[in-house]
Amino acid sequence: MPRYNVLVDGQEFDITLEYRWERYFVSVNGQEREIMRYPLGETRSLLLIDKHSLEVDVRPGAQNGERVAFMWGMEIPAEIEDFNLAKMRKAAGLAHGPAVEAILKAPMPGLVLDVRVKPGDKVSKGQPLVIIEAMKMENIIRARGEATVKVISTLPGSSVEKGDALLEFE
Amino acid sequence: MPRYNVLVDGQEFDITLEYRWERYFVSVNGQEREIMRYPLGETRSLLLIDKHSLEVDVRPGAQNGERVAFMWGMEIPAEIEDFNLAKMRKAAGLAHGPAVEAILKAPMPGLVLDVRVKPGDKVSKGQPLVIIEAMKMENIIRARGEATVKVISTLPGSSVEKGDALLEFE
Amino acid sequence: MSAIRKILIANRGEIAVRIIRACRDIGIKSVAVYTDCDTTSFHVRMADEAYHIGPCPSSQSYLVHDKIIDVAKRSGADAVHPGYGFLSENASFAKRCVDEGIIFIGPKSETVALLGDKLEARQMAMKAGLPVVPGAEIDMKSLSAAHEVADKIGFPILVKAAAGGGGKGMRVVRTPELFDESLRSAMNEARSAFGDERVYLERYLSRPRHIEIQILCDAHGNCIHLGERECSIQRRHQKVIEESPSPIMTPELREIMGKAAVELARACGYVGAGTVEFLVDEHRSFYFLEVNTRLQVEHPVTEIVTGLDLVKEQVAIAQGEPLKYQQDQIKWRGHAVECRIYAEDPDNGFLPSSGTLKSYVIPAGPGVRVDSGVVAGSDVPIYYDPMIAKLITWGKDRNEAITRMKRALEEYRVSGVETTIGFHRVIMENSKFLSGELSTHLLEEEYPDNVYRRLDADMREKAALAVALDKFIRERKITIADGDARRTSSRWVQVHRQDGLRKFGGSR
Amino acid sequence: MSAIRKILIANRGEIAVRIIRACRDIGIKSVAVYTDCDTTSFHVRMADEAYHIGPCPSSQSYLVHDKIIDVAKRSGADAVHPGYGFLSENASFAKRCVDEGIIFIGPKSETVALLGDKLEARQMAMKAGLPVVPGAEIDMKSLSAAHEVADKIGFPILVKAAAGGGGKGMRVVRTPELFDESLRSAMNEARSAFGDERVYLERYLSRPRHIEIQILCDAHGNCIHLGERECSIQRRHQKVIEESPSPIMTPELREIMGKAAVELARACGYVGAGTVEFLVDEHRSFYFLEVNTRLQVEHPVTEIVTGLDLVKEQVAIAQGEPLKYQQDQIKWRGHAVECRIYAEDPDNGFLPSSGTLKSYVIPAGPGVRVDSGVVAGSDVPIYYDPMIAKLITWGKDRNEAITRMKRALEEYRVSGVETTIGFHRVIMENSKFLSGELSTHLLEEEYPDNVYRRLDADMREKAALAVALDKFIRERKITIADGDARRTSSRWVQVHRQDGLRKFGGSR
Repeated sequence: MPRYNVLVDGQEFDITLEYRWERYFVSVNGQEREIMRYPLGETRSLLLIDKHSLEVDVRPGAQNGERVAFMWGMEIPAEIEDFNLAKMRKAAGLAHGPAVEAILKAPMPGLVLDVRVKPGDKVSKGQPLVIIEAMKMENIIRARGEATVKVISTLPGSSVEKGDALLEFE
Repeated sequence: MPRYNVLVDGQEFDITLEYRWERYFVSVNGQEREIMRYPLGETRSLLLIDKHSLEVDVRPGAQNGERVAFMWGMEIPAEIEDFNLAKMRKAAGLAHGPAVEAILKAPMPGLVLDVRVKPGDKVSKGQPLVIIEAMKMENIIRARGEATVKVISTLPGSSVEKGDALLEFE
Repeated sequence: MSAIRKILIANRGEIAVRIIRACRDIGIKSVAVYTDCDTTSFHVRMADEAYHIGPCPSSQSYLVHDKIIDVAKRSGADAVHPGYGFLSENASFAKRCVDEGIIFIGPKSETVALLGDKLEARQMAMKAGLPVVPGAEIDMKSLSAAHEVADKIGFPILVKAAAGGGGKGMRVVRTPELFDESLRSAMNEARSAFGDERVYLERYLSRPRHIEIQILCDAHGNCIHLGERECSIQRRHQKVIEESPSPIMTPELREIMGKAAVELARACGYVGAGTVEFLVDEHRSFYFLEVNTRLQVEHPVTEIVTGLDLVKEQVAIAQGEPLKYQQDQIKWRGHAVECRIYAEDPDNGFLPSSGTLKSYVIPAGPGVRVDSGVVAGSDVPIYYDPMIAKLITWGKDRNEAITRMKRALEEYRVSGVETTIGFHRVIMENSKFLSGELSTHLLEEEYPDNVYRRLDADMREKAALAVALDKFIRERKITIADGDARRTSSRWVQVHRQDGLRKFGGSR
Repeated sequence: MSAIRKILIANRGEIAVRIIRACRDIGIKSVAVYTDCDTTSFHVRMADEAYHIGPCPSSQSYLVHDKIIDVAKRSGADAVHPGYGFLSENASFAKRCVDEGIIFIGPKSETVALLGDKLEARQMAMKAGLPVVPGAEIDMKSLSAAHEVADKIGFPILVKAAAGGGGKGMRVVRTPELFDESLRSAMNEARSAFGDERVYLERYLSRPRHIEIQILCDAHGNCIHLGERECSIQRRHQKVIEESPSPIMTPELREIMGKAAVELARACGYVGAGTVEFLVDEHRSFYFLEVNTRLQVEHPVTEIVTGLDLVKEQVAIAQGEPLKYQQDQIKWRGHAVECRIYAEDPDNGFLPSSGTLKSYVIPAGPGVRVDSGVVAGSDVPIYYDPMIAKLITWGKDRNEAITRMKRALEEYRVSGVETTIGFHRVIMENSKFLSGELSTHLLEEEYPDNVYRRLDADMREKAALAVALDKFIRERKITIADGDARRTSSRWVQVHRQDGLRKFGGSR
């Protein structure tokens, strides 16, 4: 029986699934659930989880192992992996999902207005790193934690696409 | 240059098309039109006919050579054929599209409640032929013109699908 | 009575969705039921919970009392809302609910039974002093005598099912020769639809208007009316366009008709929302027709002009609350019109058109309300009523409501299934409709051959162009795909990007 | 002035669609313009005619006066409606239209110029006797002196662009040390957005409400107000939720503020629809902020409570008609709330989220209006404002409007692009919002880290289940497809058909 480890919004779920009698019998963190699933076209489906109606569109996420569930008008990212692999990974002391990002990527397309740091700078959480203009608004990209800048990969005046590297940490 | 003969709601159109400069140059009954076309997914598209905006979904019709255009919330049937073939057909004295139907088909699925004619009956326009129940309403299928009944292909109490033969005329 | 916490909706389509919305607005959980044909239907997707109750035919699902009661118990629903149609005017189902300790959202079963019998309702109305259409009952045991009764009333005459509703089991008989066949056919249809073949006769008025009064009565003896709806635009005795107020209504007539409706309701001990239907002749004399003991299809026009939510009011009454309004607190604002959108083919005698809605974009914007039972991708099954949505517009006055309706009809994008949208566009241009000279015979008088020419020369040409273009592209796919406008687009983007960069670099 | 027959809409997105709808309602032809990114956009699909005007960036398309004027001439449009944003408050464009013999639907260009300069507008308001927020101008030639001026007003202080609007070029400065950097940054942004770096200073009020008055003035000297909108729920000085009436409004205060707005309009010789914005403090004292000489994003809440169509009124004024209403004919009914739906990611600092709307089903039903600029399948380009729709609900009172808003937000089905729907659901549960204790600082006070936790434990579990189920099915595709529910369905259908046949045969 397939067993997965799913991480949503900081909460971990241990999920086992089985398909019998045209429905899914699921155990989630030890709680039994019965799910009916009706496809709605493409990646969308209607789930009845213990009779509770839910429309969902599950699509690939930006990272490997990441999926996004569109539900209730929201985009909810989730990381999913095989339960046994997750167990081994944890035993090895590794964090769930990809390691803390060493590369700061552009979170949106736009024009780089300014780069506020230089290689070797030690930055603290919340410190402005790069300013990107999109739709005539300045968007300040800030450090998410403490780190040391290694390489600057962009220049003021550059046009960047979403996901382009802006700078690299050590 | 492709040239078609199109019949819509009893009106005939002689249409010539050409594609240049990323738009369509069309002559319809001698009138020049310029069309831009942007696909909207599947069979749908947005047309700008001499800049006039029109959303349309063209799909196959029930008969060969028949297409239906969904526009303005309506389903509009059209018959299309190559202009030269149409010319030959007309020269041969044949009517546009399929010949007058010799077989009366069920226009909807339902249960046959009654058959009001028998083989050999001469029927006149508007005369009730078959009664089909759908959604608890009786729907009377009437003769569209004068004809003589040849064969009855259904029985009261039969369940019919749309398009099933009900009876045949001579 | 205690507060309702969970409602089972014993219905499908737009009315199930409508009731689910009211449940959300109140904060009550909703339970849907569905068949094999409705697994992915909009009402299932909208409800909090959904239970499968069997195969497609309603006789094996939506109409089966046991199945509905069973789901109510399993889901812990404390009330059942029947919507309209199906079990909504079924007295024995209403009684069954009460017997099982479940609240039936509707009048008491005795009231449903009494008023569901059109003959008894007629007698009740006469007793309460309401004028009725001249007519007579038929002794079902000696049908041969019926002809004599009909002759006495005079032709044209109307044959109506005692258990009827929605035009089922109803026949207009114009000449004596056709009487016997019509009587038999009406009885057949009545038996098939209601399991009750009793019919009665009424004089067929020459140009009557159908005007009905919405009433609300609580369990504490309070009873008010919410004004009228005019539903004269009918096809085969089926309402297709409704509006409120009626173009001929005056405050005085509204008060008189409203009072008559309230008096009848009081005489019946009515509790709940209901509709008292009248015919109104050219002299503005009105005649009682029948009482509908359910939420009407056309209730939104009343909601929009009064600002009330009728389903919320039904729930409040069902859980024993007194009415929140007195008669003089009910105010009407502007004008509302409703078009019922059916999956039917107007070019083919309005036969039902089933299939999949390949695309479906509803109109929106100012003054537009859509109560839809489907979304893009929905199937329209053959098993149920073909009404897929109701389009309702509001305006300061009738003219604004109608111009918005025209716009909204134009905005609708539907493909895959034929609908009556084009039919409604024709009516919205009809001069009699526009001038407000309505009668229940308007459609048959204006369109005697049941043909509604929906296309003008420009539309025909555009349809021809679309089909020719489609054939041209399908036959020459490869050549064109290469030069498609999308490529132009991305080329432009690149040019811009360079431009932007250059410009930006320069200005810093 | 002669009647307008064709209007060019120099805009895109929801406001272009909104204006096209009004054109339809009046019976005026509409002309859209579009770029390479907007070839299949909703406004192009809705308009009567559409003209391509170049590449995606608005600086090369929607903002280019020559291109708009050229299309107006080629299409034979006799008027231009600028919507909001883009050219809507551009005095030289307004003048250009008039010079070319085209009606600009908006105030006279001199009025646009005068009120577009926030400094001049402030002086005009003072002259007309309106209270203004204490503040001061800055001599742009000696910025070093600005610090002294700021110290005099006192911190926290607000730096505002003279040419500003929509929060662009605006900075709150809490402490003197940050003043210089903020001033520079505001000036940069103002120059980039408006080509005008002038800024001025205002005292930053501690908990002000943003309340604005909608005015309508015709060319014959008649001027009325349509009551207020409260727009205090703002993020980064951008309104995100608006409502009418304001929870603190009284008929008396409305009359005073309305009169003040009308007086200012008269003093400016204002002709058209406009909005006079005020800040209101905890003592219900109000201070003039600025005048917006265009249709506001949030105009629908006023339309819904007054029953008027503001775009129709704009067109009537533009073609020289006198107002159809006197002040005492304006009545307000119930309460309307609007949520602006942006394609932004609340989990990622509200950065714009571009992409394709894989599915998009708008809410509907009682009390819901959606002004959407997109449909299913639409692309959300990065080049323009990320607002994709406005969701507006009406209720008898504020509570009903808000519960309907919650329901409508739940009903929205969007996939492919992240939106602020979840953000709005959080706000609709916020106790300060619900109690009506609003201020423009509410969001930053309640959510100081800009994080809106949108998921509860149940939602997280359901998301986890959906993702696990998806992986399970993709990895085991073949086995499951075979046993899918669809097969069951058709099996049932067959059984029924036989049953139905049997039953039917028996009953005849």
